[in-house]
Amino acid sequence: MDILDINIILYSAAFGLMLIGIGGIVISNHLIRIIFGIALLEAGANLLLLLSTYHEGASAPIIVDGSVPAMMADPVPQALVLTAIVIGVGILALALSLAIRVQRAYGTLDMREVRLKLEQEISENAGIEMPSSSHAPAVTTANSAAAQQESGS
Amino acid sequence: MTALDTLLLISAITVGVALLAGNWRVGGWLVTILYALQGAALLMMSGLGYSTLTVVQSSFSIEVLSEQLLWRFDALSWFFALITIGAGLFSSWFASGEWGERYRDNGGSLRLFHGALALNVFTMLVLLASGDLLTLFIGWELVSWASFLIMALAGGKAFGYAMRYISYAFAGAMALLGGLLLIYAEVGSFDFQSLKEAAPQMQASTLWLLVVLLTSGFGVKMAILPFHLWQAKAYAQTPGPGAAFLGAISSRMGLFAFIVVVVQLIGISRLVEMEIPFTFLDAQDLLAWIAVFTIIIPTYIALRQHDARRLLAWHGVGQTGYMLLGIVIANDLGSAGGLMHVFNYASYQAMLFMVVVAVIHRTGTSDLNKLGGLFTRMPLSYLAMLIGIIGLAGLPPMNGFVSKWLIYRSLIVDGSPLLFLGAVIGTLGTILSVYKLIHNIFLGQLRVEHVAVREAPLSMVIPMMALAVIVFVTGYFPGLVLDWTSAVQASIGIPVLAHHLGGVSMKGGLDMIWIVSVLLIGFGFGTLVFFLGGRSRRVHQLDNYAGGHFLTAETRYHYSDNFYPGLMHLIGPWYRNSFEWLERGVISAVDTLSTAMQGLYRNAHPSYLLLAAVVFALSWVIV
Amino acid sequence: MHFLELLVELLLMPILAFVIGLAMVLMMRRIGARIQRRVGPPVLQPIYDIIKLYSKDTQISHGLMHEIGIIMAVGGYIAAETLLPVPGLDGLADKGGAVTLAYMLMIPALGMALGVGQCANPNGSIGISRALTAMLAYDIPFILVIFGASYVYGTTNLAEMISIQQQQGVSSWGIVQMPLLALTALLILPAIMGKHPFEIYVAPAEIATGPMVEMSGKFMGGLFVMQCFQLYTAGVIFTTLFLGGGVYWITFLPKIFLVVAIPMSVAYLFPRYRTEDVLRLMWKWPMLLGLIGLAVVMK
Amino acid sequence: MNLLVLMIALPLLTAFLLSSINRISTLAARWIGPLVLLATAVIGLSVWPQLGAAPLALQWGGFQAPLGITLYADQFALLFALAMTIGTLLLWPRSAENQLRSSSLALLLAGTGSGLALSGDLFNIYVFYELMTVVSYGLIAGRGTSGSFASTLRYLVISGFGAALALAGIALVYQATGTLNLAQLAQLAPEKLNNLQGFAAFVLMLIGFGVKAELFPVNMWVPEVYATASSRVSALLAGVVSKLALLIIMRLLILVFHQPEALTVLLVLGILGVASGELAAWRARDLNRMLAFSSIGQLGVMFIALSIPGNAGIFAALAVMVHHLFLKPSMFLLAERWGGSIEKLAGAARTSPIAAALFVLLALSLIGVPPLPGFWAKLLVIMPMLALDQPLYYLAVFVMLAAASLEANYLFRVVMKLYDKQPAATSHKVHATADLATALFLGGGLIAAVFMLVPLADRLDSIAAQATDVSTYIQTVAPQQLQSGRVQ
Repeated sequence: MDILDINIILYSAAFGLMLIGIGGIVISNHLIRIIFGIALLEAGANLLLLLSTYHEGASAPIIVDGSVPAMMADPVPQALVLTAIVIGVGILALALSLAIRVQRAYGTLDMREVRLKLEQEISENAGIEMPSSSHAPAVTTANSAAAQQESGS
Repeated sequence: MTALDTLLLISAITVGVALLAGNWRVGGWLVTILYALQGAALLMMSGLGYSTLTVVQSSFSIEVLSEQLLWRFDALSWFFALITIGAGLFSSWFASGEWGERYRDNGGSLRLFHGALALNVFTMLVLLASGDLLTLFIGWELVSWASFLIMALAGGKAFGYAMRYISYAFAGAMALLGGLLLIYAEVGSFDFQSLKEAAPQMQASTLWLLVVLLTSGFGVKMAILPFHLWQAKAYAQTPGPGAAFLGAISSRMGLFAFIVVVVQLIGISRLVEMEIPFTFLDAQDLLAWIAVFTIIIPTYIALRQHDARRLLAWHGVGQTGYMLLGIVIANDLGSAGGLMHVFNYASYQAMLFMVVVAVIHRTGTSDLNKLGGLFTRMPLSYLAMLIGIIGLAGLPPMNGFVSKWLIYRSLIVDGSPLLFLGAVIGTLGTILSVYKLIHNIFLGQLRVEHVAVREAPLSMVIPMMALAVIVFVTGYFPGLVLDWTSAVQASIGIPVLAHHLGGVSMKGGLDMIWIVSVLLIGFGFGTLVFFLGGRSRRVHQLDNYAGGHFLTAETRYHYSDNFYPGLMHLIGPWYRNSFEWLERGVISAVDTLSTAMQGLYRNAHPSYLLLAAVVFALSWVIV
Repeated sequence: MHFLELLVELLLMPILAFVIGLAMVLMMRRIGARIQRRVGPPVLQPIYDIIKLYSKDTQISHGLMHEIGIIMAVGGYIAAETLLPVPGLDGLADKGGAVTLAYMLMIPALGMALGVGQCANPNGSIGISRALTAMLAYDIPFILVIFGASYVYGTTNLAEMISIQQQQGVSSWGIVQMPLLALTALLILPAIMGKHPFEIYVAPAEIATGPMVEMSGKFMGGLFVMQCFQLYTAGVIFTTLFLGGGVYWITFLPKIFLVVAIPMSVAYLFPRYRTEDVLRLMWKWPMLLGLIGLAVVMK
Repeated sequence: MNLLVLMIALPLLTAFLLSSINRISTLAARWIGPLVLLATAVIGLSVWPQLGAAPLALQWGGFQAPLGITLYADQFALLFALAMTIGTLLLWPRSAENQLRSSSLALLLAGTGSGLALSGDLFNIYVFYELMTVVSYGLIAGRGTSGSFASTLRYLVISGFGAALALAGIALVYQATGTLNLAQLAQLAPEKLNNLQGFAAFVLMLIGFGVKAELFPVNMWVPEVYATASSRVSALLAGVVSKLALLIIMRLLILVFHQPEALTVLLVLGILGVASGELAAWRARDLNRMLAFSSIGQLGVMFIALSIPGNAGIFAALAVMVHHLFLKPSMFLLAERWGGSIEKLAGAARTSPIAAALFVLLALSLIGVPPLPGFWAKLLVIMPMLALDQPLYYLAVFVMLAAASLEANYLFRVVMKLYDKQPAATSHKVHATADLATALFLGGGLIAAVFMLVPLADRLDSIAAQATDVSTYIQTVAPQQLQSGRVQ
């Protein structure tokens, strides 16, 4: 296995992860799936960071009683990834707690409905009527219609 | 402390005094005296008007962003400053009398009015004194915001019109800023002189862009054709003498800037070389035709108005066409005619507006269909309006005739019959609508409710009469004004008009002293012939023959509505106000665009955009 | 031309104009009568009318402006006559040219309009609005004619026009150089004189004689005097622009009488036009002819 | 010299100690925050003149350059650090209920903000940026209404996404050059990052850090967040925090990425930002959302200014940023009481004349009416663009001028409503004195700028010049020649 294949596989893995993450955010309307998407995206980015200085067969840069290993891996990205993962965790925790609050407030996790309700709320407390274009037919799925009656009643 | 500094200083003090003392009883008179002081300071520089002095520098100049901003007066700015301060003096004199008390009684804040008027005069003087393109723009912005302030004073409907004005004015100012900075990019500095030298070498494409930007920027303020919709309504709604001031001078600032930049720096000769492809027109012809249409269309719109102030305001738009036509035909007759028309028009437009305001002051309405027969009650106002309309129509004894004659004579010399025809159609339209104005207000049957009307108060009549005297005297001796215009022509670099006190000395010239005196002698003979007959007996207005039907007291037959049925029957269908439709089109385009953008921010899934950006970035790496 | 001589001229020209005008009015009424196969008025009839009107003892006036209006009408024409050069008397021709004359002719119209306005009679006001519309109608081709003439002769000074036409003989007469413009002028002559086909605003049958409804006594007399001046002025302008103007009285008089006679004799054959028809007619044929004439001249 | 570090450390320290102080005495807890900010501001100001001569580099923890984290402070960075601290001091959150939580969050924001401004290491910038984002989530969601949760969530989705992209960008940079220290990057960039990978890294980081700077594709969160958050928080976000994000992008542009395509990307996104922001604001019917859209437009102008190569671009961007720094917070403060629909504002000038007059002054300066500083800033941006004589820059000038006339239109529609003669049905709430005082202070700053225009312009010019010369940056951070970062 010459060095090229490993790199190709690893890099494509990193980009694959990132693309799946982005796809998750873009396509799905469900809140929790979006948060999963962010997590995957973070993982992909961290993997990319790690791969930036990856060398085949390099060992950890620890000098055991005076003997310097032949090929040492660069420790800096390792440290960076640590902090990046910590930050990622922080954000995801906050996102989940917010999702719970939104679900309790709006009774739904569908991003389109949340956006519609948010728009209604802003218009009410600003005292202006709903902008006409927001009733676009996009929100026509069955459950949203049910939610409409429920919130309308 | 040059003369220019004293002038600007007094003007600034006037603003302060007006804002502080406006509401006092004596406040109005104090401000009027200060205007007179400004006039005196201006006369100290009168050397400019008689081309003994060329430029008066101001000692105040700031250096910002590596640009030296300086202010100076030359013959052109002196001429315009004379009209501005004159108009300001008469308007504030008019406002400080009885009109002021009534304005204050029904809620208007006199302090704000005098302050706004003084601010207008001050900003106009700053604009007139601009020494380079950047100060020109700064002055320009200040003037447009000051006139916005005075237009928005009346509140209610005036807000809407002032709002419309400021959208036009600011869009024009942005076009102007684009043009000026384009010059800066081409020429490298804001100074007038460097543009003057660089203009001949500029290649046609940038010059075309430049001329279009500058003309549309100035055109918005001058209210020439495509941008004329805002002016009539906005001036008509400005409170009382404010309308007289704005009508007299405010939109001439556009003409001033046009003369400074396009005529003086770029030069009309350069305009002539700019051919419009596929047509035999060039830039100068284009401007001339815009001017001619600006004469015709607003005048015939004025013909249909039934509110006196709006009729006069629409004439304001029309008469600007004459000035532009005169200036654009850059031979000595035309430019002298254009410049003199600025002075003439300011004098009788201010007077006419004052008469209409006096009529409103007495009868409470300016609607031509609710007035009539006021001649017997307000003879002096009638006299002022008579002199005013003769001037506006451009008939011999008054100064309006001289400037129109100059423009016509220059068209004959220039040999362009169609422009001549357009200008004459405009004049005839003016005569018709001007007669409608005086007939509906002062002649015909006096209405029952106006029987108790008294003559306008003294504080209103005196400025009117003073203006009437000015109109007649400059008509009798046009040389007075022609001296100033020839000084301006010399400073701009256009051929100077050979003139004497009576008028123009050339083959087929004009000598107003003889013509007016012959007219007066003719009137003398006319009275002699008239008094050959017996003594005439005055009869009551109801005692007249109406085809067997007797006019009774309660149903007064005063013919005023749909005054020219024959004409209207023929040209009625031509009024399709296509410009309002154009304006509504632009507004709805911007409206749909902004709804689209709001939709983008609200529910379009943002991530599609992100996806596109990211796929783009990542693919670069793999490729 | 020292001062005293000029003063005499200024006095003489209006009087001459009045006398010739009276003769023209007589000729016009005689031609009208002949066409309608009747004898027509005696020679001095116009003078008798004017004297009768001025010597009436009850002169009804509707106010100061009514009187000033009539004075402006008569006085305006008296002043305008001094601008028209006649054989031997140049008057103020060099002080103001054809354009000034066109505007001077508007002062009497405005004076009469103001006077009628003061009469406070709705018929009068309707008549005036029609008169001003008619003025708008015929003035545009008239201006085209003036523009063409002053472009061809290079000056607006009427005296110089005459001298140019005299020096180069008949071949340089206006009618030879610009026939179409002459035809246009001939077409609009009745309108300038306010005579038959275009006199809707004064016709008694239409609206109780329009502007003249309240005029009686010396006021009507003033309008009669004005009518004389109108005919005279129209005739002299046409001859000055197109027929080489007057150098000797014996050639000048037949020319101006001929110029006035032709439209008169043709006019009585036509029905009276409504106001908008006057507009439509004037803006169609004379305008077209004038523009083509100008194009020919300006080429 | 390590006083500068205190600017970052002190606010962070008090933020965490706040709850314990609160247990001792609530009064102390209330006033400790502003006092600490005042102290940091004083420190910053004391260091300011000394930085005029030469910028200052601090190695944290004594590790020498490429390994350790360096703190680089020149007048450019300190200006924005000071802006952050003073801004938070002025816009101290006054929400009644959880005062403790919001003041600690504000302190955190100040600390991380000045840290971000001063840090000289790419990853360090990323960390502080993330910290600031999380703190802003806390501030926005702190309002407690369901609307604020939903808008914070939308904001979180977009900025989480942006953060990941920034990380990917940093990974690409590290892979190419092997170091993250800005000074060393500046040395290595010309030959290492001048290729496609460098450009991709720049685009990723631009979008990453652009989220907070309201860059066009990633500013979808702006209207909702500013409409639901309390106006003091939105003032802080729009006014000050967005400038810091812009500061990072400017650092990257000056030191690391010099490709011309980078500038064109900035220009295109700037034009789209201005066009979309102003057009959307034209139809907005409530004041908060109108100000949100107009802040997008204004930041679009800054991106256009940044896209001008060389010192002129940085100077123009700096001028517009400082002008916006004063203007937008005071407008948002006015929107505190006038936030609702514009129709209801009719006749509000009668109840609070000073606020209405201030709004007119701000509107005039925003659209660029001559004597006010807004005009000079706009002039600075347009003049070099026309000199560049490229079609895209002409388009940018046209869009900016058209946007200005749109701005004049909708801002003066609001002014007209304020001065309307017949007042609206509901009575208008009068501004809290603190809000009005801060707004007047900032407005006063604008008027002062009118008078001392020339010295201010020279000061900004010298700051921009100092920021753009890369060589002094490298010399101060690591005087001896840096060897390549990679450890073989």
